[in-house]
Amino acid sequence: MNSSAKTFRHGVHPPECKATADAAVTRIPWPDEVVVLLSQHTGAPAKATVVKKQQVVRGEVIAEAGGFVSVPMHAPVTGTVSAVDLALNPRGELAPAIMIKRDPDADPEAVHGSPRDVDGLSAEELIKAVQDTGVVGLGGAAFPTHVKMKVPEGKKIDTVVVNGCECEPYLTTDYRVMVEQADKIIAGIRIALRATGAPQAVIAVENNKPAAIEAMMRAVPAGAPISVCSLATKYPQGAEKMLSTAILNREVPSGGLPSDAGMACFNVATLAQLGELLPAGRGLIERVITITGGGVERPGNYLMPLGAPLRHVMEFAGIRPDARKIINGGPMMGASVASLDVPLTKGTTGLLVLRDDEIRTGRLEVYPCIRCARCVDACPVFLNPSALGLLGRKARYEDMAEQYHLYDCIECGCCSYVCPSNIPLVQYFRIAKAMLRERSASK
Amino acid sequence: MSDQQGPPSSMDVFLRGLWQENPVFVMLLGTCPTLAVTNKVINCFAMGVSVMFVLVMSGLLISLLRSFIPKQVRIASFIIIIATFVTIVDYAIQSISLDLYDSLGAFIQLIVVNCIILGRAEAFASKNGPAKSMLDAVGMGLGFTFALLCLGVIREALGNGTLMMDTPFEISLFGPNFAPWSIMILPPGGFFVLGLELILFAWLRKRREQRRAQTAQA
Amino acid sequence: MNTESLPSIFINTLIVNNFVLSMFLGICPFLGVSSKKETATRMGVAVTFVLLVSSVCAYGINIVLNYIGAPYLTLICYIAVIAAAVQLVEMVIKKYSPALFRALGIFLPLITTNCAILGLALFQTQKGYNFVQCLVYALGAGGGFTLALIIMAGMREKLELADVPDIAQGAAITLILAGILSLAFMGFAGLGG
Amino acid sequence: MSAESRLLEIGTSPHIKAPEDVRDIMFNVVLALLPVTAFAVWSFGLSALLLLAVTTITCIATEHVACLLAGKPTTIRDWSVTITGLILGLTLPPGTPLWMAALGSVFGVVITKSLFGGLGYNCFNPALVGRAFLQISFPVAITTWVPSGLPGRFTSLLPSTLTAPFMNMDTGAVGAYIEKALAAGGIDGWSGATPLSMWKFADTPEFESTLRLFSGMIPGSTGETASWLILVGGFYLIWRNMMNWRIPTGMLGAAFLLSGAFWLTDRAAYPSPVFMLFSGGLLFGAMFMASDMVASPMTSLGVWVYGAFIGVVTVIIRIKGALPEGVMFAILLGNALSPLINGLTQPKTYGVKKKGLFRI
Amino acid sequence: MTTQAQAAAAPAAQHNSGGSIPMLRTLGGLALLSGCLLSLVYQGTNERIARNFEARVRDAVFELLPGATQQKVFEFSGSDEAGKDTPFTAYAGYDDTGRLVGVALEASDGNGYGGEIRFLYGYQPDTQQVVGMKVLLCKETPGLGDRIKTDEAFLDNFKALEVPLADDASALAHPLAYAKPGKGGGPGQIEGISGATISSKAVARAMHNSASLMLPVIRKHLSELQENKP
Repeated sequence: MNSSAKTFRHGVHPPECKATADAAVTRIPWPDEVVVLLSQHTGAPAKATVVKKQQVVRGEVIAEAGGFVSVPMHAPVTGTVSAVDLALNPRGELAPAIMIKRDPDADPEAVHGSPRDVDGLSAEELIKAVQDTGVVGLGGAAFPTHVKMKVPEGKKIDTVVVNGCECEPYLTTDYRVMVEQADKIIAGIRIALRATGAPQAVIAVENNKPAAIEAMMRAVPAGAPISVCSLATKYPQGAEKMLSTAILNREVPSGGLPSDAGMACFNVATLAQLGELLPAGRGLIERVITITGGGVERPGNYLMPLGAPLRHVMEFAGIRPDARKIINGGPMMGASVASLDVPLTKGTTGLLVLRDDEIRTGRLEVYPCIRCARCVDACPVFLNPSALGLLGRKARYEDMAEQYHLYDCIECGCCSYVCPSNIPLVQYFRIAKAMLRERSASK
Repeated sequence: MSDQQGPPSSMDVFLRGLWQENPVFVMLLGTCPTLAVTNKVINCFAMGVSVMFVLVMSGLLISLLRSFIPKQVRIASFIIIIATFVTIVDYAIQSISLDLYDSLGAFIQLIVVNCIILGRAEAFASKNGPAKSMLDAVGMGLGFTFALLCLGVIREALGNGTLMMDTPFEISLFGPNFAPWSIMILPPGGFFVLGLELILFAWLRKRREQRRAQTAQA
Repeated sequence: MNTESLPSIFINTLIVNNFVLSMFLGICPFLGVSSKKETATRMGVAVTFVLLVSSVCAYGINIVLNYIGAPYLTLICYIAVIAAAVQLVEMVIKKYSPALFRALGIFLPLITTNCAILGLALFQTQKGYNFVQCLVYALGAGGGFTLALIIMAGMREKLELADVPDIAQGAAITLILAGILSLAFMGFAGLGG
Repeated sequence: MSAESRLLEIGTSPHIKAPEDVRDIMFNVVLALLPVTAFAVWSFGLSALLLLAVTTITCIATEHVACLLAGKPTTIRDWSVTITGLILGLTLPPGTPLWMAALGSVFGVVITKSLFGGLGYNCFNPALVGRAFLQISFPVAITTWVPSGLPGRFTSLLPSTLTAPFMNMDTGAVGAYIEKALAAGGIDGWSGATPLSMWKFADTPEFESTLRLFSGMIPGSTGETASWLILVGGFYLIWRNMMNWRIPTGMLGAAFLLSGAFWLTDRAAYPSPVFMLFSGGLLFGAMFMASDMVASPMTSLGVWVYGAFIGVVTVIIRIKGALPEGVMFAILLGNALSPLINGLTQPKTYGVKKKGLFRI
Repeated sequence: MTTQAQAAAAPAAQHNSGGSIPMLRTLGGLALLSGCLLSLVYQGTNERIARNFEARVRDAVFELLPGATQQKVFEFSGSDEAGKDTPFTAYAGYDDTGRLVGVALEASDGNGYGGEIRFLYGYQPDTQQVVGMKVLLCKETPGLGDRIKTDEAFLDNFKALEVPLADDASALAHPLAYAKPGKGGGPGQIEGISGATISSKAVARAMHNSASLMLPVIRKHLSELQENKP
């Protein structure tokens, strides 16, 4: 590790486990049916524009944006709409979705779209075009990208930060995208720079990915206001707030947005998609997902149509008998999968199938907090997780929010990861936030 | 009993100070002298008797004068009356034994601000007749003395290996070679013994309630 | 006449012979008002203030009583004058600084029956301190009281989150804490010179 | 489908965990104490062995019984109470009557730990409270020292070790025993004092040589003498990240600087800062007692303040106070202040302008 | 706690105007009554308290001067180290035949562990020895510092402590000083108690100060002491 590399204070060093780093992206077999959830992003759900039994072509718009903070949906496969109905979403709730039965006779690779001239668009038009692609933050947050590009009144973005950190263990999608699609990322950065009006862009990559750094450096055209910044390998380096500290040495104000710190932050996979889709006038219909973990037979980085059911993906990848847990996302912040019937969404970065020995590295017994302060030394936003946890245990949620800045918690999981007492700290914080939300709603 | 309806009987008035409403263990009044003088059993007796004397005399006087004292100057009057009797006790002890006086220190004079006395004056003597007030005062005084002794016996026995030291009735409990636990007669010992006794009483109360609940169920 | 030096008086009352932890004065407010740091601090300041006022009063009364030869009135005069002084202070504060009154006001009537106040008056007479010594003595006693109260409040706030067994909760555990604190303060023995 | 439902069990993130838990930390502290313990037994013989066994077993048994009474599962397996017992034994003089050692163990564990709800909730270090209790209760027994490496220490017990319960130890018999043993070994002259008390209470201060202080061949509490082994244990814990290195650093640094300042004013009256560091229990306290996580502050700045406070108070008590040794009381005071220190040293939360109150 | 008293005090703080005459009358009456009562009690007990104080000293004097059955109090004055004139009291003890057995003198030091330590010591002018010591006031730590009252080895220091005067009889021949436990034995050395150093040192200091002030004066007035029999 390069100690002089830029970084933030605190954080943790979980084992990296990036076994699939060298696996080139390949496409998985096509599923027979896809389930396109209408709310795969943060914000208002999209509104379906198709009806049952309607024929759709791959790439065609099947749902329009439900507002400014929303994006349209595009058909991931060519086929027939079999239903517009409720379906299970990854959170375990029933949510509106469009089910499409794939036409086995149609050419699966053919795609609908009409190219457009990017350079002729104004910033406003560009943002609208970005929305039309349906691209959202592919790093996992799934926040509509065009909303981030729209600079709020009275603020100025001076740096576009391109997030290629991929600090979560196991995941290698961003890494593969950087290695394989560096040119598309550069194209995406140009769009982002134009849309936000920022004078420069910084590509942030952790220093455990030298190949990605090299690929990006090579891709940056001479004279472009784009630089590559090598950051220390540390979790959660890829969180926006941490990037702001590491690269710009500025803090995003509590309760504020990155734009308050003069920064706009985009994931590399997001920009790669944007760089590809926007000039071609197409929509987001597929993404790269890492399937890995000790419990899977064919780990790798796969290109998958959105809406493919997890069961289909898992049948392809193969689950070993000693697998113990499936996680949607990375091991630090991802959610455990409760049903194999949920579909892939735009926010799915990876699927981990972990064995017991990967999850349970120590004894599981929960001890009382011994105030070892490891959580305090790990928390990247300088909270006191120990005190928050003790208060949470006694259900003193108001005190947590008022005196201990509960709402500044980014739920990165560092505190729970290091806690020698095995206290489910992040869980306490989520419960506290939920309870407070409920209380203020009932008032 | 507090949950009883109607005016309490004389016996209840007398008994409740001893246990149910014990000024020290239940109401946590007068903790300063309780902690300060209980390093010797004889001090407990002297302190207990002094407090009882002041309680009885001020209770008597206040209940006799209760209709003559205007409400506004009630507390001031009580304090004057109490301070008078405390001064009397102070001189009485000096004339009886200087050694005792030295070991009680300023805590005899500090009886003036002992919450038990002002509290009883306000809560009982100023509202009841002389006979009942005196009964209440004796009950409270005995309760206070009992509490002092509960601490004093333990602190002196462990802290000095004796009972009733510095009196003609001194009893050695462990023989001459006993190693005294000096901490018991020092300030921390007072805090620890009172704290542990409160825990003991809470445990006894809890166990009694559990038993009662069990018999009620059965 | 006492010739103890001022620093020695101060250190002795502040930590070595701390009013609460080794003299058992003011235990009631110590147990009652030490659950929150804010209230503990305010109470400490209020007590220190009243200690200073009553120390001055007691010094004056003692001179007068010695002059007229009536030592047997000491106690009555002290308690009466202290009560009156507290009342007066309360009224003055209320009139001239409502903010201060809001912060300290509720504690003032409670302080009259705090044995630390009367105790200070009695001890300073017993020790035969001169005027300046009395002031330092009052300051040290008030500081010591405040110190004990704030330390206690800090630990009690921490204890709120602990799993104290139910039979030990409340006054009992507070007394145990005070005992350990008193034990720790014994380490200061001899520092006052 | 049972395999699948097992696979689909809900769990919350993070799904991976650093492997160390409380038991590992505590066990490593026990490991770090072992060299010191072994040296204690080697240099003070059977009496020290019995003493350490009694404190450790009594502490474990007390905690076990307390858990049973509270209706909780026993917590003796987390090793924390073993540490308490070992440390208590290591801070007592080798000739301490066993009944006193057992009493101190019970007192420390019950008063400081069980009544507060067990591990993690105690405001003070239990071993220290037990030690302070004994120091105040039995000042003579707790300051009766024995020379290190006494001939015959493996074959016979000190006469005070088996004193009957509640009875006072016979200091005269201990003195006679030591003189006899020393004479048998061809040595005469025995001052009966630790280096610290030799300096403090002698008319003309006497300073033990640094080498002897360092090697541990001096009288003292069973575990505080061997500076080099304490350092080994301490560095092991720091290396394994099982202890906050700032605490001993702050404590020893502050003690060194303050005693150095005194020394520079009068080199004849005050001992050198090196003597201060290696005499008495300062080193042992810094490595194993002040660094107790439960009773020390949590913030980095707070930990510095806490360490420095203990170091300063130790030196002040040693130089100006009535007691020869101040480490124990200084650490107890540090423990008492740690909630307040925590409150005043809260780091600024990310993105928040004002510092908050860090109350716990 | 003080809740009750507080509740009681609160209404008193309100200044209801209900005619202040009865209030003043009551308070005045009570004050008068208590003043009278207390002055009576004071008169009644004053003498007895004074007698108690005397008896305390008298018993100590007899204890310190073996063989003494009668005593007489003398008031002298000497100059202390700063040259200030300091009055002191000497309690002379006589046996049945009226022979002067010795003089009991008072010594005190304010810097003990718990404050002031005051004690009496017996002095035999003819042998120039201190023959005993008895603590009158001691607030030292029980079990530690207060062993100056009971520790036999310590009290033995004063059983036959040589305190010769210098040749011109105006000062002590050698100072009285504290010595470490087990390291004493020299002239004028007072061996301390281990674990109670501060208290022992205070006693030694008090002893020295008192002796160097009073003993020369006693020598000067020796004949007066011997002749003025009780």
